[in-house]
Amino acid sequence: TGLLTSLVLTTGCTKSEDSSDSDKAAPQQGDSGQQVASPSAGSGPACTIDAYGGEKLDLKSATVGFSQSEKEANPFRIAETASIEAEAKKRGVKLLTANAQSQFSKQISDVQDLIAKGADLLVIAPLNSDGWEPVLRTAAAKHIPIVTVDRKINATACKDYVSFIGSDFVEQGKRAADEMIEATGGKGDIAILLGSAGNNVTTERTKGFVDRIKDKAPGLKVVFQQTGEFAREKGQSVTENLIQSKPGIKGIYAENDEMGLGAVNALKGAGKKAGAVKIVTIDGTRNAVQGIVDGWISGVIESNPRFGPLAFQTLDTFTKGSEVAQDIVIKDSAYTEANAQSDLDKAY
Amino acid sequence: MTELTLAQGRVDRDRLLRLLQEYGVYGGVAALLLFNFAFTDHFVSAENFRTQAVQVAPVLIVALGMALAIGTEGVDLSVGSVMALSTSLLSLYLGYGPWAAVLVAVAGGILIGLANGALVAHLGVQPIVATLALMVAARGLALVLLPQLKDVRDPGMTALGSGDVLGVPYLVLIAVALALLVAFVVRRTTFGRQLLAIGDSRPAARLAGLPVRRVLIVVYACSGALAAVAGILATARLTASDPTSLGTLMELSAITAVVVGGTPLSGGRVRIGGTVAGAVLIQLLTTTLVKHDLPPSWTQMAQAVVIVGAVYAARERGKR
Amino acid sequence: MQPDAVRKVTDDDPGPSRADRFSALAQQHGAMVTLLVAMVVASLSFDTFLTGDNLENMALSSAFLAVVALGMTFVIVTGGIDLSVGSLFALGGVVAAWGSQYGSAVALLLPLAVCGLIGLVNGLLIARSGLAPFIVTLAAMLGARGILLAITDEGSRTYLVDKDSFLATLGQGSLLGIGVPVWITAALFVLGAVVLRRTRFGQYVYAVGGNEDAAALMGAPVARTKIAVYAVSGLCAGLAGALNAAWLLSGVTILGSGMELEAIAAVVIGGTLLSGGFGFVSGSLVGVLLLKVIQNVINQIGSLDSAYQQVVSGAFLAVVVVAQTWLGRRRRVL
Amino acid sequence: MLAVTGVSKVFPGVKALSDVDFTARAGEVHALVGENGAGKSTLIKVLTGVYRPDTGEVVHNGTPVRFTTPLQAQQAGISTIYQEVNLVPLMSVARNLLLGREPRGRLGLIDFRRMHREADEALRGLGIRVDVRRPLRELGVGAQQMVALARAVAIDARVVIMDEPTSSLEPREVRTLFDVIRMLRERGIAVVYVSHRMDELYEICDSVTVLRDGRVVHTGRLADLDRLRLVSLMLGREIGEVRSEGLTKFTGSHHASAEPMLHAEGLTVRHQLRDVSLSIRPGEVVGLGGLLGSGRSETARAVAGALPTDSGRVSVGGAAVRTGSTPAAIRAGISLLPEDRKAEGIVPGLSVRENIALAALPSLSRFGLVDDARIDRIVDTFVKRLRIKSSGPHQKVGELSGGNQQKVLLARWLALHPKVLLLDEPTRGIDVGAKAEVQALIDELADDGLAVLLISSDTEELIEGSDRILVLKDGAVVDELTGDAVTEDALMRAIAAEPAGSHHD
Ligand SMILES: Nc1ncnc2c1ncn2[C@@H]1O[C@H](COP(=O)(O)OP(=O)(O)OP(=O)(O)O)[C@@H](O)[C@H]1O
Ligand SMILES: Nc1ncnc2c1ncn2[C@@H]1O[C@H](COP(=O)(O)OP(=O)(O)OP(=O)(O)O)[C@@H](O)[C@H]1O
Ligand SMILES: [Mg+2]
Ligand SMILES: [Mg+2]
Repeated sequence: TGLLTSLVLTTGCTKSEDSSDSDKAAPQQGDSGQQVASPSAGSGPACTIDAYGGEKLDLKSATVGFSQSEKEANPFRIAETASIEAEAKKRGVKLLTANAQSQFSKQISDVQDLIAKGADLLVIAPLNSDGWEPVLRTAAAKHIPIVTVDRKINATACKDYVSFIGSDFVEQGKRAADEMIEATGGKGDIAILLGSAGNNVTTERTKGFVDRIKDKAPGLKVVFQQTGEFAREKGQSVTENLIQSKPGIKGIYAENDEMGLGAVNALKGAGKKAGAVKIVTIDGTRNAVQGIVDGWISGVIESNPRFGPLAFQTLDTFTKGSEVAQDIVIKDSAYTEANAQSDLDKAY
Repeated sequence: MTELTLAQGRVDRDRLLRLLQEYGVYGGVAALLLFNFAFTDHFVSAENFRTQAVQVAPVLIVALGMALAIGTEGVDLSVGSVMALSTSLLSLYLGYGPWAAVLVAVAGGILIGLANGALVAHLGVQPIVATLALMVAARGLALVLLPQLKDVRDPGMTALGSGDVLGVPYLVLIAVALALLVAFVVRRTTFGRQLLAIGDSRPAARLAGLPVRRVLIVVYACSGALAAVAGILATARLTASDPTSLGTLMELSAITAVVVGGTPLSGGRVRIGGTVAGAVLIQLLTTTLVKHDLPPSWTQMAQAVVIVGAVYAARERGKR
Repeated sequence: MQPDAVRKVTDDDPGPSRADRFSALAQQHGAMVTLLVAMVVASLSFDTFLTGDNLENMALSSAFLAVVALGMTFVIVTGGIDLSVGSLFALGGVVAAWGSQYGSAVALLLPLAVCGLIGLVNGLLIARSGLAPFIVTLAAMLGARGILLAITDEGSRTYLVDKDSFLATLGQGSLLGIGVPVWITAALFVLGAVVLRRTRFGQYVYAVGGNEDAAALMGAPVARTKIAVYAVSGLCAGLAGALNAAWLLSGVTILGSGMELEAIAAVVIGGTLLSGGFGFVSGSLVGVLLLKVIQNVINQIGSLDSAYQQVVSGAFLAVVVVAQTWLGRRRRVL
Repeated sequence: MLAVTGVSKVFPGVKALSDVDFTARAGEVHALVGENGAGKSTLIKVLTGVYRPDTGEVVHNGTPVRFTTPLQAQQAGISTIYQEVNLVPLMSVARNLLLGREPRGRLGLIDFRRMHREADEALRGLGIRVDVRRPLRELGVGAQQMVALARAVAIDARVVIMDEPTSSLEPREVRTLFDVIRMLRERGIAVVYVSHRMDELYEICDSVTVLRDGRVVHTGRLADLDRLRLVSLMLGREIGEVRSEGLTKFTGSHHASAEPMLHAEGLTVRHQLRDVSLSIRPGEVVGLGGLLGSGRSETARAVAGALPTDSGRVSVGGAAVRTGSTPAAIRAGISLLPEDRKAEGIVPGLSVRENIALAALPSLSRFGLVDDARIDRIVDTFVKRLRIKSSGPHQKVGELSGGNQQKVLLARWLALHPKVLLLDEPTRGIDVGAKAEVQALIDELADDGLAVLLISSDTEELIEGSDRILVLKDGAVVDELTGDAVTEDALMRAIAAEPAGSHHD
């Protein structure tokens, strides 16, 4: 431990490359928030506290538990947690947090720990859609309202949980396909950099993309699908192999920005020119949007992580006794050459 | 007469088995190369070989340190996390210029190695657990220092990652130089001999007056330093510091490379040539599977089969 | 908590001198002492720690890791190691969930068969071909994960367990307010303790771990013993996976990564020597609980940055292992 | 009863057995003798299924058998005590003794009470009293060997094979062992007995087979051979040659100078040593006598820094040596030849050459780089001087026969040019020829001015080799024999001054 402290102490005199960078990277809450794609709560099925069971309470005096699925180490998770924490602070709500570090078993016990610690309301960013039975049972027994963000859980809305707030991953895949079709002109060989195997984000983003390509642009052929595990390094090494064994590749669809940036690296390393291979990615991080500006990336579909305001608003409405929508699908924007420069500051 | 030829045949078979045991890895590498020559499009190109060499370099460097640790009948699970830590430190200190940052990063790796070594040598903690603890802690530390991915724009680092001499990338040159250095240390220095003796029989080495603790500490420090170097090179190649995912599962790849290369986990023996070949074998295998666009399920099963096959071929045959 | 059999058997060990006996006790119960201290500190610091709910949660969520660690204990006592348990745990769950459409019997037996078989293959390769356990089970870890991906469409399909099946009651039900998985785990530990300490097979396990050559020369069936422990480990992992699927009501595909290291850590914290020949089942249970308590305490603190969480658990692991080694040292060096 | 015909066994580089015929008959004690590396242990391992012969077959009760594991041999009624103690150190004495034959009670579970009683009885029958619940490793090597003996006898065996069982036994225990062997013979059991000690062979054996370089050179009744003839058969030399050399090679006394080279004072280790002091002058051989577990090895280890002491001082040539550190002791010129050669001596995976050079490495290298030429010279010298038999300097030491391993270890220490040499059972398991060489070497070294500490369970060797003998009991010096008092009688009396073995519970 002496070693650890000494190591930690050394950070006192660090000096990284460009200090201004850190200001830029700081999450910007200002413009943030999310917009609901289907704003009228009445259009979809709704939920009220009477239907769900439980009692009304005042959000201000309540304790909210937030279970994050992955380490706050990628821009998406950082922005997500920060947004929730900021909103809780703004509203003066007591927030308990737990982080499952990408281990599903840990997330289950995390949530149960949160309940045991006295959380009255839960916001969960699930690591996986299935396997929530134990948590749901405990929550149901105590009538604890649950809102899941960014990923849905496979259970009955308004019975097992109150509502889901997040993007439609299949839809994201479809929109990415549209971008790809536009960028490539609908013809040629393309590749997909998949996310981690066994992850339903991967599954849905692939499904949406592949379906849309089949429908709209039969001229595009997916000739290569390999996992880049949502990581830049893996995306880079897979792409390096890809461009050597399939030199004629026209486009690469990366299921998150990091892998897309890895692909950019690989293309640069192989001496390709910007724009020679069209890259479409999903997430909307600052680096990726900058990639559009620089000409390496053709389009980025946004997946907005700033769930804080919407989540707390939903909880507030719900606990007051009013009705909330079961599926709150948010409207994700997209970045293309047209708006990348101007919207760069909106990226996280 | 017949008996003679029989005996002859037997000896030949023995020799063949011995050859297989000694050089099985190289055979495996050759087989994979041949397969790719025959069935993989665009495989035979300088560019491709360069890519493969560059991709294997970090694993190889980590495996060199791992081979030393394994030679002492230990293991170092913390290498992947050390890579992450080194990338964090690198990024944090890049403001002082690339050399200073590299020094700090390597120093960080050495520190973790020293901690490993102290736990193992002075406190007698089993290497696998000691390094497991530091694996968890070092990764955490890396993330504390640098919570998220950060781009590296230093021209020196970029050059390190993508530059070359006469067409041979710096990364590959460094890896080769380190492999030669480690091989030299193992073969020709007192330290190397002592390391092997300690790995073979710790009590005997202790009674023979060898500086057991010092050797162990130096071994783990070397492993940490090499892992840190690998982390720096990986960072330079990626032109970004990514402490979350850099080096995850690296310990397993490195151990696999070492063991597939014919270094027994029971210590007392270190084969650097084999380790290099082992790393190359794993690299070629993944490349082959990626190039043929096989799904992850296949990739994992194929790796399992190849690992077992390689180790099976190189196994110590019974004395019976 | 300590099954009767364990207590009865362990007190046949004490050495003659008092100091010796003390260090023997310390090594056996060092983890237990640490656990108690940790629990006392935690319950003094957090008033939500020592509540029925919290304890029940901890017990239930430790149960699965505990079963895996039980199998691992057998392997480690023979001086081996099993890295495949995490993958087998996940595979067991998926296979159980898949099999549940054909009835609960299939759902229970199939994962046992599949994971037991993989364990058996591990054992055969290790015992008959003399390959290093580390590398064989590492390959099995990859292979089992590959199989899992293959049967779930590269991880995109999740099989569900019917809520009303017998399997589901195994996971969901409770007896005297304590979850069925906890009871099953307790029963398995009693069984494991009896097998390890009081059967001939158990003696062989210790002998093989203590000195393999000597065990062979003394006529112990070394190969069979080794094969058996890896099969047992596979069975335990498969069973734990199946129970976990019954608890979650689905065969979650992303489980189990890193579980092997957790299980190994638990076993070692419990006082079992990684070099083999010495160890006990009850210690592994304590080890698992200790890991759980640490995690729970971190959650009790509430808002610890995820990076710091890792530093803390790594440091804690180091401290426990050092303490354990230090306590056991006198006994070992002699 | 048990026989082999035409057996050959080749190890890489060595033909360990060639065309060997051997028969063990019921009710007969059959001696198997030969030099180190003659193939005795290999033959035994072939008999018991540890090794599979390349050619030839094993015949048991008239039918050819093929044991593939020791277990099968055991089940067929062949039990063996191997040369190196082969038990499980971490397990209790009782568990070791009864492994695989534990008494079982209800539900097939082991009945520990009965197990401990049975183990205790079995050991008491052999005249040893230990707490059978203690881990085996807490026993001395000799006591462990007795446990192995008890184990072998307890099995209802038809053939009992003993590979150098007495090498770590005390005279008292040797007598116990012989009683056991006689009892076995009366019961009509075939006993195969391997030993390098001539007296024992003539005392207990009926017939003999002599192996040399893996071949049988003689088989017949032992009484028909006299000692010289036997030795000459083993060594393959003429009788005259052997006679002129004599049987022990010690010359007797040395001229020691007055100032002690090694001085140790008040060495105390909890539970093991109490206030042991000793000093050795250059050119003097001091013997340590005592029963098993009397603390002789501990004394040597404490002096050599291998056993941390609670108190006590050690100095060499007047300069104090830091205790508890082997490197410090070695730097001061103290070398220890450890008792347990397999576990603490050799580095089995390294070559003969590297084993010899191991301790002297720092002085054989420049700037941390190994100087191969110098190593080769030194290794060459010692291989010649000690007549180390191996297929070459690059053979792994683990593959050498026991005696040759011991010589390699001696060479390792001599290469350091020590001032003080501590020899713990230096001739254990060494054949007559090599034994004589080692003994002559010890003499020679003393004459060269080395201070030598000699620990030996071979009373004759101890008496003849030492100028002075310290007698230990329960970790304390109880007597010192000097000058004319160094006789077997005096030693026995000193050891037996109090009833032996009464100090334990
Ligand atoms: N596993 C092995 N591998 C290679 N060579 C071996 C092996 N075991 C024994 N040998 C060789 O076989 C020969 C016979 O050895 P063995 O152990 O049978 O001798 P021995 O007669 O028992 O000698 P000692 O009296 O020293 O015990 C020796 O030359 C030895 O080096
Ligand atoms: N038969 C025994 N009964 C009880 N304890 C024993 C016995 N033999 C050895 N010990 C224990 O082991 C310790 C050291 O024994 P060890 O055999 O190393 O001594 P030693 O005098 O060097 O004998 P040797 O070298 O002849 O084997 C003793 O202090 C004693 O506590
Ligand atoms: Mg022998
Ligand atoms: Mg002794």
